[in-house]
Amino acid sequence: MSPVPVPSDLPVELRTEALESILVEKGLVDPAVLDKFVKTYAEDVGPLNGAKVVAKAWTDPEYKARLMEDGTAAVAELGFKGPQGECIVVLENTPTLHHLVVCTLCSCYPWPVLGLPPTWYKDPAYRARAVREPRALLAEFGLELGPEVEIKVFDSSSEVRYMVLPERPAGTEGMSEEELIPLVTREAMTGVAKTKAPAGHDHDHEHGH
Amino acid sequence: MSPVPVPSDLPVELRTEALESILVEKGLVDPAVLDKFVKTYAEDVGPLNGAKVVAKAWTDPEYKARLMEDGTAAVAELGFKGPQGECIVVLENTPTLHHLVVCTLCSCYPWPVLGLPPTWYKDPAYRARAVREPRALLAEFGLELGPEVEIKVFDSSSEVRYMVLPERPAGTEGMSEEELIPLVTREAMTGVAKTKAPAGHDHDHEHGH
Amino acid sequence: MDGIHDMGGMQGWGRAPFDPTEPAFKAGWEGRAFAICLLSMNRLTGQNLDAMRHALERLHPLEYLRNGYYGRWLLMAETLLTDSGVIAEGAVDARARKLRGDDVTEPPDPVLNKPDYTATGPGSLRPVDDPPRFTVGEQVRAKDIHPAGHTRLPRYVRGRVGTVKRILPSALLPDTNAHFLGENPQHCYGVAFDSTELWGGEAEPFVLHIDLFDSYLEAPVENQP
Amino acid sequence: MDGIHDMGGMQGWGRAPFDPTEPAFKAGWEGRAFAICLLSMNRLTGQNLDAMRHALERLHPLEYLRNGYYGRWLLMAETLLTDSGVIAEGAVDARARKLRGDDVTEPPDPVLNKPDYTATGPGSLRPVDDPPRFTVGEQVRAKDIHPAGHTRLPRYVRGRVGTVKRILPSALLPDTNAHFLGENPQHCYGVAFDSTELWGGEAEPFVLHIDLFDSYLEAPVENQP
Repeated sequence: MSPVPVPSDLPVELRTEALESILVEKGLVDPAVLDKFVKTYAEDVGPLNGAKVVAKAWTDPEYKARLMEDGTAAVAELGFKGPQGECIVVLENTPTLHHLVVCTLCSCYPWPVLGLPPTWYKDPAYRARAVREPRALLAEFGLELGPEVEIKVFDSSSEVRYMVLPERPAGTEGMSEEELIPLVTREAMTGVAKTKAPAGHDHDHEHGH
Repeated sequence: MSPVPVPSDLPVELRTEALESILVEKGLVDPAVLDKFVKTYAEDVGPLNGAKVVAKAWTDPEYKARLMEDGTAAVAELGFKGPQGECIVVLENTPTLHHLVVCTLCSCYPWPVLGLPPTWYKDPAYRARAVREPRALLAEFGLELGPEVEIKVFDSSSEVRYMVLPERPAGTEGMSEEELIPLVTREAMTGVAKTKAPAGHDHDHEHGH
Repeated sequence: MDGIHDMGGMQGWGRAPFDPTEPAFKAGWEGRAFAICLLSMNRLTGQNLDAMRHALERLHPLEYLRNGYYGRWLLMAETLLTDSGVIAEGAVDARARKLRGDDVTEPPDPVLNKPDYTATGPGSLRPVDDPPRFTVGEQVRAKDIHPAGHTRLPRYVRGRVGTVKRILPSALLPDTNAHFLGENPQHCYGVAFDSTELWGGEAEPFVLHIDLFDSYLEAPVENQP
Repeated sequence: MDGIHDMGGMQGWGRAPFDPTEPAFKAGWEGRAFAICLLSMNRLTGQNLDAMRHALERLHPLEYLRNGYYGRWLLMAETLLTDSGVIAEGAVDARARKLRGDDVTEPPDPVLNKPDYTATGPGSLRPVDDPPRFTVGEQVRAKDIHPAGHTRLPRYVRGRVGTVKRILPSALLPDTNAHFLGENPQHCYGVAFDSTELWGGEAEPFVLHIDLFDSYLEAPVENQP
């Protein structure tokens, strides 16, 4: 293998432009194809996909059973597949069991359902601390879990990709699948947050939380 | 403890000037005292001290015996003491035993005899590799050691400071203590080089090395 | 290799930055670097996903950290393209200087040097004929080894004893595939470790689950005197 | 703590830069940062050498690496001065911006907060009445622990079995002294580890010697089931 690139003080923006310029000049890369890749991951593949999966699982017990049995097949039913989605395993949160997903060695993430990983997921602080002090880390994200809640942290070290099925929040019993989708965040599906009922639906909140 | 300083994009030169400016303004620091510290370690405390110790040990067997028995006391005989020299232990190289000194956890170094550590000693590459692949590291410094040479690597993890007593090179039998001093380098006293006889004195070299 | 990428449990990073509203790409160059990387893998260099991850790991730690995730990706693309002889060493720096108006001579094109490698199938899942060596509920020890090349066995679990919780789909072994030394399909296990086994008795209570390939594991008794 | 400073055995750093002619300080600011640091330790902050090393360890890894050794030292001085309430958080950045002509409001002076600490003697050597627990030639195991604060027990020897080669002068324990929790004087041992014990059977042949305090060590049998 050749030596790795020497540290350079040239700005990363300029170096990116330079690499694209070389590859385009060689006829190896079509800028329009790059545009399309960027657009796909900036606009089309994102956590809305996962939110649809979660809302369906909350409202359709048979779908939920299929999702827990074979995540890959169940998300493909909704049309979600592609790179970083070869084998998707869904982890169900309950009032006494909380799952947290991390990739300590790089930043593996289930792209077809959650899109590209957010900055916090890729940050060394998250990668390092999730497997050492998850409670302290979650508290910094605003999620305080009591001692009665068991925490399972999943380090994504193989090509299996993990997605969290959050608890359906109290107060959403009357809501439809469509109405539930916007409640489900990327954070909840990675395990750094819970899903919350919209204002006025949250019974816990109404009764003095 | 307070949070550590937040990463800053201000140039380090400017931040150094800023810190000095604050401390001088508060009357806590006298720039002339800083000047004196800088001058002392830039000009007075350096590897010439250690070279004097080595040359004396090579030419005075009784001094060498005292140096190996109590390095701290023996280097103090020549007037060398001070910070980072509380307990100095000398390690003698032989044709079949080579010592290499490192500090993996910071950059501890025997200041009174060798001065401040050089860049390579403080570099992560040296700190990390000396305790894992010393032969490969030494080869990059130009020192190839045969399999018959045992390597002992000393990681300076306490306040003990290690200094290597290099082998006296062949061909220097007729040289005086004074003449030997310039042959002894910082590198040889840390274990990344051997001492060499000056051109015309090196028998190994003359006979086709 | 025991590089900066293997940061599970490493301390001193402070807080993770959290902005729930951030876009996929926070600057234009991030998207370009991402897209160039995707193309640079199989299509342009003939390399694979594991070689790509290993290219990340080989970056100098300062470069790994300096420009964040997409900064790493840009250098990963450059590494793969250089390794395969698609672009010359130093070509990106030279072109960047040229773009900003410096008078530079760009290096000549190198000789194409793609790895002699064809995947036996899509993705990483591969059948294995033999049954799994370990069963669900069995205790296993992650081997206490220090592979010189790519591995997905992080330092923080090495030498630790855990329990097999799932048999995952068998897959090619990243350790050999990254270096084009064969796909070497293996069983893969979801293994659970108690936090105190990893970090000592003072650790926060939790269970760590990690996917480990068959050759990363041994029976707990094997390594004992 | 398991920070970036604990880099023994870490890979990916490339070659060490070697220039036998380099001066003690390669730029003016390096000498100033060095001198300010020396003054910042006992004299200005009431802190000690171990707290100083721990201030280095607490730097964000990117800051630890970005400006080299004296870059670290500058931030170490700033950390100690801030911890002891000699300068305000953000004071250096504000002053730097002011020096370059920005219109900034500097933070008000903080309340002095020096540690309640007086060394029982000069330097670190301290007598210990009891005889050393281990003797030269005895096998010992470096404890497999992960202290949250300062320690001089690096990760790469933890859990490994070595042989006591020297009884070194007894000294205060950095682990407690750095946090002003007492000097806790202990015996210190020069312990030798075979390279294969540290890095596995493929390791280069050599012997690693390291100085370990009494509380870092246990009899090898203790930790076995």
